[in-house]
Amino acid sequence: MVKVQVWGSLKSALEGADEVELQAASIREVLDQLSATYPAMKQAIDRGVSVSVDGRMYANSIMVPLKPDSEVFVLPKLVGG
Amino acid sequence: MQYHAPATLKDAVKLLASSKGTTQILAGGTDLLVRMRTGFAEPDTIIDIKRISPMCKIARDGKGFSIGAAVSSAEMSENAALAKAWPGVVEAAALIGSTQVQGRATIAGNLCNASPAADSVPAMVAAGAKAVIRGPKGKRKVAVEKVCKSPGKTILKKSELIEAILLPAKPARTGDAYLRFSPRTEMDIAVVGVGVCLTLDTKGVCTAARVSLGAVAPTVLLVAKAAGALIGTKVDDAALDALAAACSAAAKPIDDKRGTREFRIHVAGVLARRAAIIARDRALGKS
Amino acid sequence: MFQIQVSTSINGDDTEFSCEADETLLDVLRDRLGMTGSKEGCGTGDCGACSVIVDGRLVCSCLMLGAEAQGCEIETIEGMADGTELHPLQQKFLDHAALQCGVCTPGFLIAAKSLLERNDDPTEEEVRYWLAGNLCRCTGYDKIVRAVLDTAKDMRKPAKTKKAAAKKRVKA
Amino acid sequence: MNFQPGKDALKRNFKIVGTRTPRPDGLDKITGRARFGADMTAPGMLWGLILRSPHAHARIKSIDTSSAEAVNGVHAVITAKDFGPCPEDVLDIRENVMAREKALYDGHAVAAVAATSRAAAKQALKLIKVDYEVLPHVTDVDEAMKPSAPIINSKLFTKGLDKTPKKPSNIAERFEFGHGDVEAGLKQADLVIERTFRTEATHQGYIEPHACLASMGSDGRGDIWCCTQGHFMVRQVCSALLGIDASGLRVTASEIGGGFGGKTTVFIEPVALALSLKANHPVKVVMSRSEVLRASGPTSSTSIDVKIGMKKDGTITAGDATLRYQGGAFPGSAVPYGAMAAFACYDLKAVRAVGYDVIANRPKQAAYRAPGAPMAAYAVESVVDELCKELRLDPLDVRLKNASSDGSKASYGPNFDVIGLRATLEAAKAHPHYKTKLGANQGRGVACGFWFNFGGETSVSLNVNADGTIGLSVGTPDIGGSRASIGNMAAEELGVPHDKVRCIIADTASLGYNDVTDGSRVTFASGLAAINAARDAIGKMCERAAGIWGIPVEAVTWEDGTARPSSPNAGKHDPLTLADIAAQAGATGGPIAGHCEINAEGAGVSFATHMVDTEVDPDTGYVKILRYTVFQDAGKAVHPSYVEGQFQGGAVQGIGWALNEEYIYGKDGTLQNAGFLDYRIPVASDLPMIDAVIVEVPNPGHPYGVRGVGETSIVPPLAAISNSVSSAAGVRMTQLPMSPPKVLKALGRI
Repeated sequence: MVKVQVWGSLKSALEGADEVELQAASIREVLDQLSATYPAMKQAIDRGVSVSVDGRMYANSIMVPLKPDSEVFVLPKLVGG
Repeated sequence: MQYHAPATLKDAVKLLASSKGTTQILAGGTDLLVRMRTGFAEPDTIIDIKRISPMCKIARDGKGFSIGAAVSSAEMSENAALAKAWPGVVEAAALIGSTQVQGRATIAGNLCNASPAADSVPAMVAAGAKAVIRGPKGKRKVAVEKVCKSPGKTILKKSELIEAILLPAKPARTGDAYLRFSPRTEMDIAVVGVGVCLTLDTKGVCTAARVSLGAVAPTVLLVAKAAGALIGTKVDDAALDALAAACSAAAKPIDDKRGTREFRIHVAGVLARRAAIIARDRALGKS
Repeated sequence: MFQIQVSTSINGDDTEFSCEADETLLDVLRDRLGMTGSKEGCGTGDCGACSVIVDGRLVCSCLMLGAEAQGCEIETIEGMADGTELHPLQQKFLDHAALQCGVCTPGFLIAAKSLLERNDDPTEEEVRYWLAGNLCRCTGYDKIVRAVLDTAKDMRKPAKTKKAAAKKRVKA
Repeated sequence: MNFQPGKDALKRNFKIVGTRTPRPDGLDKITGRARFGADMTAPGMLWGLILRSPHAHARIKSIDTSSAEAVNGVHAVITAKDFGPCPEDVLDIRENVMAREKALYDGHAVAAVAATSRAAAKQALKLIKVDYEVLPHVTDVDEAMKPSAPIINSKLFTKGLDKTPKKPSNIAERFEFGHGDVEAGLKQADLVIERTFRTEATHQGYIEPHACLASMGSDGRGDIWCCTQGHFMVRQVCSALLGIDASGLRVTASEIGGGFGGKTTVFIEPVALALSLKANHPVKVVMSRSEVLRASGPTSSTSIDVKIGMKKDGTITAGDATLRYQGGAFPGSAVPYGAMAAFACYDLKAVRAVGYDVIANRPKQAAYRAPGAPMAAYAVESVVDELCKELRLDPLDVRLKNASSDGSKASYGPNFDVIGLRATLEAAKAHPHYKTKLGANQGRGVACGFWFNFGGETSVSLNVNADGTIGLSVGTPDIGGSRASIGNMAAEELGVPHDKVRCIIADTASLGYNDVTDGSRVTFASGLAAINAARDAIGKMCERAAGIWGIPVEAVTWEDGTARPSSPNAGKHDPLTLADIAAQAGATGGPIAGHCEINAEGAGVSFATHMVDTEVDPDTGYVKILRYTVFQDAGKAVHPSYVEGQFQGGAVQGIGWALNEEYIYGKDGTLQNAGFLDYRIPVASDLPMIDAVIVEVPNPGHPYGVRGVGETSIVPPLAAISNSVSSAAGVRMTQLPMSPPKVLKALGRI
């Protein structure tokens, strides 16, 4: 099972849970399941998010494969200057 | 817009009298062209005085100097005799804008722009400089401190222009200095400017002094009380404290984007003290 | 609005142009003569990117009317190299990475050339105060000042070794 | 074939990478031939000028352009009516490019004119009659958040709250990051300090104003030539705003005279295209400096509260920050990145950062180098500095004790990969600068900083020419010299001399999509793609060699630019250099090229420690920078001179931001200092040399270990300078810029 955390202000979208465990083999599956199970998450994901997998940041690559025990963190979409 | 570049002062005066609408004299142009670019000046006629050779010269006027209205501040810095005689005035002119600006800017133009924060004007006032104003009916000499009436306004009539700036002969044991405060070391406008000129007797007692403040009132100020604080003293710490207090008291500044009222009042005193020390050391021959 | 006929010399070439009375020398260079090496960063004499040398004097071409150029000798960045022979400052700016985006570089090169014509052994402070009229936002000025100081040192060497050094570096 | 982050080994010994090769594209820039935004002209070109609102906030009741259109020489006049419906994600850009119902800030574009001369265009602008109804305005971030503040966008309801409110607000969104129990952490501390900081809006300050030349046809096809940090972004946004196909618009990136994030969006490009379409002529639009300051994208002004608890031994027990950023008249300030970056340098058990994105009657903000992070670091590093002083602890030791390191949990959530913060702190501690004595009224300040860095979509194509030279096309505009570093990486990988590679910036019709040059991504991502493209070409050249020798391709290796049989049993064959293979390319199958089109992930973060000595004049409050040293992790410095240049440029922008730069709005809500005289960026005579120390902790996400360095260098200076001035002046400075009047007031002298 993959451990998924979201940034602070989205905790309410996960009905207050700090962390969620999901069965997912890629970033896409994580995002799809989050949108399906937590409606409030869908709006944030549609506006664009960045996802960190085991310490490495992915801007919008959704096909990135996950290890069974990967640590996934959903963050606002990163932009630079 | 019409552009003229007369070869003689006479032609310039005639043109000035006959031209219709607003007319601007062009010497260095480093103020005029900025005001034109930012829409604050739309002259109908421009009279460029840089082809009038006498106005491009620094000449001796008795023991003093006559600086033509078209002489740039860079040329002033490169004139060894002038720089040796009036270091304060030359340093003030060399603080205007940048190297590029000093390649064009003139102290006559700086005076006519009538900005309260003009760099060269306090130094000229302290030195007791006079402006030679030329018009259709001849010329008159006016003390520099009397030339500006209010921000952007001078006493020059429509048909008059400045022909030259006269610096008097400098008495023995006299030193002048100009300091300004600006957030940057260059390319800046004075938040406060102070010109000091003083004369010492053989025992080092101050016998004459002129102290002038910039950017602390609608026009550059000549502060008699500040001079009074120096005259009769050896320009020691007590005298310098009195000078600083007099300058702060005379300052009537505004709050604006460059500085606050309290800041200008305080720093006027600080710079007056420092400028007086430089002037004193120059008077004593310690450069 | 009749235009003013001006004849002047730019980088040694006799040049004729006509311009509006209120048109700046910078606008003439860029829009009428196609010499876009001088840049407009501010139009008010506060950035130095439009620096040129007029009759030996370093000035901002945005603070000068085209009409004032009558009979003058104007030097712009386009004339700094002598054919393929770069001015030592130009080569040093490349060697020292004294430019990043490069929009301020023409102004700096002209200003530094004017400095070295007057002072062949400037201190760091003299270089910094002379160049204070040229703004740069990319480099923090460090490598520009080092490049000017290094050029001054090279140019003070006896002529013979300088020529060889300049030739070798252009090929590198 | 592409590099697999974390799997493929890192190359450690290099021939070209890491050396200071002369810059291949420098000649044009030192001879004045390089063509920047405003240098392009076209036959039949018209001049475009934009009319801008003089009010801070006003309803536009009507615009009468009839007398403007009558001016001789005018060929087109446009207003918001000339911009039709567009996708939702560019609605704010459309409104910012040309005001619709309301003019939202001083300088907001309301109309534009194209004419045969600038004089005619200027005259026409004066004749456009706009009927404004002036409305109450607000420009300060804290004022804008008050319920009593005038509402700027009646359709804006605060996002990120548990319940979406009913009433509209100027607060666009709330963000929160962090973990652990902050209240409990604070209780364990021996000392807790809480401070509020304010910073003013600043501008990127690029010396080249925005400029473009557009040529648009009624057939939906057009060209635009402009200075931008991302010409593919310009194509995407402009085609969306004009309702044409992306393939219809070709965008060519001119040389760019600085951007720093301010040219990662569009301001005048859609206007030039719309004017060109209407006039059926090419149209050139160039911003004046005052337009750049009034109406391009400065960064936010901010108001930040920070509370930190620390034990006597220097351990930080908890950190709590509330950040309020105003991002101009539209949502989208960089407050989330500020909140994420605030405590990123510290490995904390209990940390919280709450950010509020607020709108105000100011120009729509754009990114400014590590957007949002410098202000957050200023607040956090100032409180850490004050705690160290109170507890008499060495500021570098305290930072080493609490520093984030490999695998530690970042304050914004994920665990860090391999990072170099400790290495920069140790380099700072060992440096002579930290041991030199200070004189009267002098102080030393240190601060750390970080930026995420970014990969992003990147396309590169590499062509092997018949004479053995390499044509390398990248799509990331080169601001600071990246053509040199990318070319050097390709040369290194191919094994050819660096001057055999010519790297150019291709236009949008010649190359696959590229994200904007931002996020310090170019040397990392375009470099990575160039290396992959080189490997792609090498693979093809090995195939050609195998064909020429009649052996299987697996038996061919590539070393130092030459194909060789991999072992004796593959037979005796004379090696074939790249040039040999290139010369026979036609005969052996056709032109040889390598490509790489990827979303480059695996960008490594870059940490830095800055150290600065200042002297404060107690009589005038003037601050003089005495000495400045930057210690930053570059992973692998591909071209050290340009890495140092990023360190020095970022530090000096930080110096300007800390000492003199600020947007000053009057009571009437208009900008008071829209020019380089009163918007004071540092000049050469204000500064010492900026010493740059490159630390190299390789990033496993890049074949050569490269990390982006462009943005981190602006994060620490605000705090480092404030800490230095605070110790020199003996009083904590909590407002930027530390202009002389503020310092003198803090000293109690006025």
